Amino acid sequence: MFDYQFFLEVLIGGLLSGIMYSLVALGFVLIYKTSGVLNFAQGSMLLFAALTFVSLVERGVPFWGAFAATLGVMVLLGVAVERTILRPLVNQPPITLFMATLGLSYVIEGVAQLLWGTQVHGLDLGIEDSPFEVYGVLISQFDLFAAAVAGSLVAAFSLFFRYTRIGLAFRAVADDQYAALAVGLRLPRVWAIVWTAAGVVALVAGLLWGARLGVQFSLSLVVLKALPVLVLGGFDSIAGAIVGGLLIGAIEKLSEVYIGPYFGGGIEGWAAYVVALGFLLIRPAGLFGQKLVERA
Amino acid sequence: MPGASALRQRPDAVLTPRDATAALKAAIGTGVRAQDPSASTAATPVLAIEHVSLAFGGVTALADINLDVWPGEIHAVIGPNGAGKSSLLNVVTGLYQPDRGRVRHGGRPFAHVPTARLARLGVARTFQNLSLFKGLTVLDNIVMGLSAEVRSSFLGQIFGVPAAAREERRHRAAAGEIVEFLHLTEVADRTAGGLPYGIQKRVELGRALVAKPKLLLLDEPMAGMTLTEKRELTGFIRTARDTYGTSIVLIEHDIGVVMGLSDRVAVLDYGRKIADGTPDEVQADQAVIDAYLGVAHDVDVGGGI
Amino acid sequence: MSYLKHLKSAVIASAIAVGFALPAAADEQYFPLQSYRVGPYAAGGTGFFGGFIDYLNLINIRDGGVNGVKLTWSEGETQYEVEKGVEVYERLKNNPGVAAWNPLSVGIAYAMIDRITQDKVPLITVNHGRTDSTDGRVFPYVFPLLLNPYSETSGIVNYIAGKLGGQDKLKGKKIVVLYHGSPYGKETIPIYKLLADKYGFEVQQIEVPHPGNEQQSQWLEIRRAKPDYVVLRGWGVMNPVALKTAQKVGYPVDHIVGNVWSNSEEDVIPAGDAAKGYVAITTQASGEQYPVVQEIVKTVYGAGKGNLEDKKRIGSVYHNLGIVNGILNVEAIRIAQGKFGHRTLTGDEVRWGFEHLQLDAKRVEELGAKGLFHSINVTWKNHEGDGYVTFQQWDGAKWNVVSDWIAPDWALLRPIIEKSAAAYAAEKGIKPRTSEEAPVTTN
Amino acid sequence: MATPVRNTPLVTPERLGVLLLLIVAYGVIPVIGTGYLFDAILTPFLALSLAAVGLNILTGYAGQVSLGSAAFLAVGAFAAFNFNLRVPGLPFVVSIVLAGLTAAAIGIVFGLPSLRLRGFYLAVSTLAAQFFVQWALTKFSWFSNDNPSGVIDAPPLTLAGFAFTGPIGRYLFSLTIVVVITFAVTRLIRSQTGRNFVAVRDHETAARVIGVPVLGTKLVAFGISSFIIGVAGVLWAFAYLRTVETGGFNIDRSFQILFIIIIGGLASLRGAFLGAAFIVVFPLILSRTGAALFGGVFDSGVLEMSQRIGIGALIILFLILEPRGLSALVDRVWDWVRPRRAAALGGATPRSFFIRKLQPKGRT
Repeated sequence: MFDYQFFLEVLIGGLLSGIMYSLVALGFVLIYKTSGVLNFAQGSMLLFAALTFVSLVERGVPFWGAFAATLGVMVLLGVAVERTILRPLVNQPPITLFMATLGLSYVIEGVAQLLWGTQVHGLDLGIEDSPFEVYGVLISQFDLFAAAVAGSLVAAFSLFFRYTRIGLAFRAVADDQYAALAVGLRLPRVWAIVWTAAGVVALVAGLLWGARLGVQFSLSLVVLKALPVLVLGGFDSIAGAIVGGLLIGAIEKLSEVYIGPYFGGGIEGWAAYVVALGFLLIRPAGLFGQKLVERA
Repeated sequence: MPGASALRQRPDAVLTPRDATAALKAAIGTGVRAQDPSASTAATPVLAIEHVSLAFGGVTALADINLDVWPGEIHAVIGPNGAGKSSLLNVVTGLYQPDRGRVRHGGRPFAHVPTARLARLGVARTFQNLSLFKGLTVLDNIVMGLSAEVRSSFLGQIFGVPAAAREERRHRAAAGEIVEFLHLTEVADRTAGGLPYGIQKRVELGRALVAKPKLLLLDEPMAGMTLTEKRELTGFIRTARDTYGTSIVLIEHDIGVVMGLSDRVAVLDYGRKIADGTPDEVQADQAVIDAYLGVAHDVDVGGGI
Repeated sequence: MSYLKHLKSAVIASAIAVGFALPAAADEQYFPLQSYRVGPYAAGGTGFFGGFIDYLNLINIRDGGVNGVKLTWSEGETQYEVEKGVEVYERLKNNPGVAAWNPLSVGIAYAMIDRITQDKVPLITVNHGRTDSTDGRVFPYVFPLLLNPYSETSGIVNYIAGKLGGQDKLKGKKIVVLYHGSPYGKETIPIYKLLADKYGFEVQQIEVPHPGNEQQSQWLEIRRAKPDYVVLRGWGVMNPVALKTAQKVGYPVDHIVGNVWSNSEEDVIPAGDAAKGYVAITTQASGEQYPVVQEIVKTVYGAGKGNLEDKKRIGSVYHNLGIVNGILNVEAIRIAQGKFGHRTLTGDEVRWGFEHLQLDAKRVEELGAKGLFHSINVTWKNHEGDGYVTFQQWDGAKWNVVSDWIAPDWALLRPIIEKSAAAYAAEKGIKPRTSEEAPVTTN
Repeated sequence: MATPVRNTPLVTPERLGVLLLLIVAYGVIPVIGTGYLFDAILTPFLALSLAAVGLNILTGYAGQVSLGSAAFLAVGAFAAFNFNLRVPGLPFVVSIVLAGLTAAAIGIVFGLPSLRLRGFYLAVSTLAAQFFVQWALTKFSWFSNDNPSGVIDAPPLTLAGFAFTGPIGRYLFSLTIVVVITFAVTRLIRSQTGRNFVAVRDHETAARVIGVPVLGTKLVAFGISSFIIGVAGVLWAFAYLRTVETGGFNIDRSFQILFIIIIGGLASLRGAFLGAAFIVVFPLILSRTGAALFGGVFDSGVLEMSQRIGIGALIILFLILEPRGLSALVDRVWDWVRPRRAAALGGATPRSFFIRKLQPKGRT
């Protein structure tokens, strides 16, 4: 007898997890869209933001004060990255920039641990994490909250990019760097802003994930969860990140529960990649017709 | 000769819709290539484009195009930017699949030309933007033009079995001839990516020529060249045709070059063919003048080639 | 600028250090430390190596060394990376008077097995390492002291039996083992099956892929299975996430029993309130109330030589493990000195000490460690030492011991270990030792 | 023949240099080296160099980025272990070749997405190999001969009846394998297949039009690359570490190898060796100098973290100063010492994913 209630529970759990993946993926998308780089340092930015925040709170800074201060730090980081890394490497191929972000992740991790130590921290956002039941299906309150935050963040970014001058510049650059340059957009400024935005995403994702995992080094590993989302949804599509995240989350959980037992379990780690790849084989244009798939 | 049998099955009847031009074609064919022993196959076009249409998301790129290229002929395709010239070449080489119509290579009809088999069909092309293998030397680039004829496996190549070594020597020798022919000896061992634009264009021509194709498609070979370079390259193209008997489809903006070099000229405008004939005919065509040559005065005459 | 000042003092300090380091003191026993204070596992590394160094310092300051033989050490940072560990090994192994190696890293320990066997120096893998190295006949130089994974498994099952009211009560019960998707995590799968068959309980083993930061599906399965107990065989971030997710699916935390790598403050603090009531196995109790820890606080930290930067971590699980590890190393040297004389010993002599490392309850009390750990009884055949285990419960701020010292079912496990060791011996062409005095063969 | 076919003289500075290196590697180093040099520096250096040579074929020459190299190291190591264990009497060198072939087969399977994907999409897809292989090797204990701890141990190293033991033996064993494969690879990259790699990398469409079998070329690249990385895995596991678990072949290792070829120089065999030397030696130098200078002032944690920052910053600085890698740097120094040297062989500036996006005003 197929247990529909259980299926539903796994599905909903997967979707809610997926939103958390989307949140991490969003940081990648922002940077990829404008500079064509997979920012490997996104994970360490996430760690750095969460660690800074939690360390400030532990030193007695009130919640919003710490939030504002961390936000400031992330802005500084964004600007610094543009100045010291992107600008000198402006014409380099994507793979070089990718390696530079790998170097950047070393720097950020080192600075984070040097500043705040290597201890693990608990992070309590004050959200009750006890479950409630809807028709016998268990739903986590915290996950709902996280989904709401992720959703509003995406909405905020969409509005920002649609209705502000900077947003327009962002879309122009994403569309065509040459053209953007030709009409006199200042690429460095757009990049600085985008990195700052990615920093903000890192902060929010860092707090939500940090509340789940604790704030510790492994926080930077959550990027591995975002990568299949990017393959499926496209590196350059905000909508793709959201839908891809939901899909990957759901598929991952369902396959672990229903297919995993045939292999002895633990297939979550690669199942998401295989599904994303399988999907692209059938539909090479991806979810939202990303470029770069198939021939350029 | 993989195309030989296909040539024979090409029915002459297809020519009937345009008998008038057929006579002209024959004249050009014999005129230019009187001494060519293969002139007897002149009745079969090397390339025939039949009713080809192509649209990108509602925007028409090509509308019911017909075009025949005869052996030994230099057939130019001109038209304003966006007229569909490069799309036409991409259809001919199978990079695009036409929505309607067929392409015949040496008589064999294709709804979608198989790009991978192109070289074996005796077709070579150059690209509008440089398409050299920048990481290879000039000589190696030209050797690559013979890729379709490689038979040895990578193991044979690593271990240097006699057949592989012979093949490599043969291809290098063939490439060496082209290097000499195109006056590239000086730069033969230089990495292609670092050479001046004009020379890279010439290397690309060499890579296309080395396999002695029956049909050569040149997509704006002169773009961005200096006058001297253009003059040089024009000479090469003409000599190539005369030496190897290659038919050439030439897309070019420089009207002077086109009129001086081509046997026939087709004019595209908004995806339609509005004229096709000898340079003189085309220059006199009112539709062409309206659409394209209306501003004929500032056309670069290309130094009277 | 302060940096310049630092630089200046650094130059002076290093000049002094170099000057003093050159002439080696008369009798010294040296501990090369492959520590990790940076990287993903730095929290554990600073605690463990901090405790180890603190204890060595205590012996030096309080006793002037072991019978007059000074203890020295130097650190090489590995970041928990295997090749860095190997590099440190090769770099430090030629220092005079190497006593033993204590990497506290599975990967590094594995890469050293061949090397230390050739170099004839003991390798101490307290609470970790390869299980079959318990068989000292095949692995003469490897010592998985205190607890190997098999004993741990048996200890956990015995604890659960005790909670239920006796081993006969296990019958018909259901236990889920949630394990880390790595060789480490998988190691006990057959043992849980074996014990389930023996005691008649049902066991379901569920894998969490590394790193384990997502466990939604696993815990939904657990919720559906409705087990009486869940054993958490975790590692790193997997532990707090397990506790958090358990709370999310409404599984009672006091029915989760953690294994020896799921038992530290670092594993529960990130889980916050979700960890309150969680129970985990340990070989050494935590807390600073034990005399030896108090002495370290007074003597070592009092003299400003304490190794932990964060004093709050004194008495934490990793710190106390480091201290216990220090006790075991120092006592092995002391025992070996009893046979070979009060001087710098060779690695092989220290091995002899470890193979006679028998600390009964009385000796443990003399060492100021009563209640910190139970006892140890290493022999040339048994390199684990019949470690007793205890269980601690997290109250939201600290660990509290909630059980007696529990003995694993050694007799049941020994044949399995010997079988695996024999397979290794066959693969490598090693002839197992047949008696204590038999020469140690290295291939 | 008057054609400009490369008529390299028998003795070139390059060949002389390689010969000299070989003499030093075989004749001098074994005499003067210490155990530390062999076991901690040279053997891992050789294993990583070979892995980098393998990845360079795929990424540097054929232009397909892979983040799954560690998976193929693992496949090579575990396959060699099993062939050696389960086929009695099989010469060890045959085990190595079979291990390489196993890695090649799996590499081709995981290379299939390259027929559709490119750039970062492909790079991320190769992570599937990384996670799958690690999972499978852990999951099925058969691969590790049912060892309870999931580890495999090195069998005795023999080549052609000669047993290599001790630090020098293991070094010579690794050196011999690396030299043989590197020699084969130099031949490969100058062959038609090698040109096909570069052609596919530099202009896939043009390559297809010319008649290069694009799909086949990509899969051959994956196969050869995985073969070599698999053999490197044998060296890493058996000549260097000697007892390994799957955990050692994690994603960090994959990044390390990618990093080696980028820092060393894409599409340069010399770069693979320079990069590996940099990765193995440079952190040691940094850490030793740091400890010597500041050891008395800061505790080792602070020192190590500063070094991590230092390494990261240097990576970035290096990429800014010489994005084409150490190999290009050496060329530049060489040019400076001996001006007007003819341009180097092989691929200098890879295209598409690898080239600059906006054409700079300066040199290419």
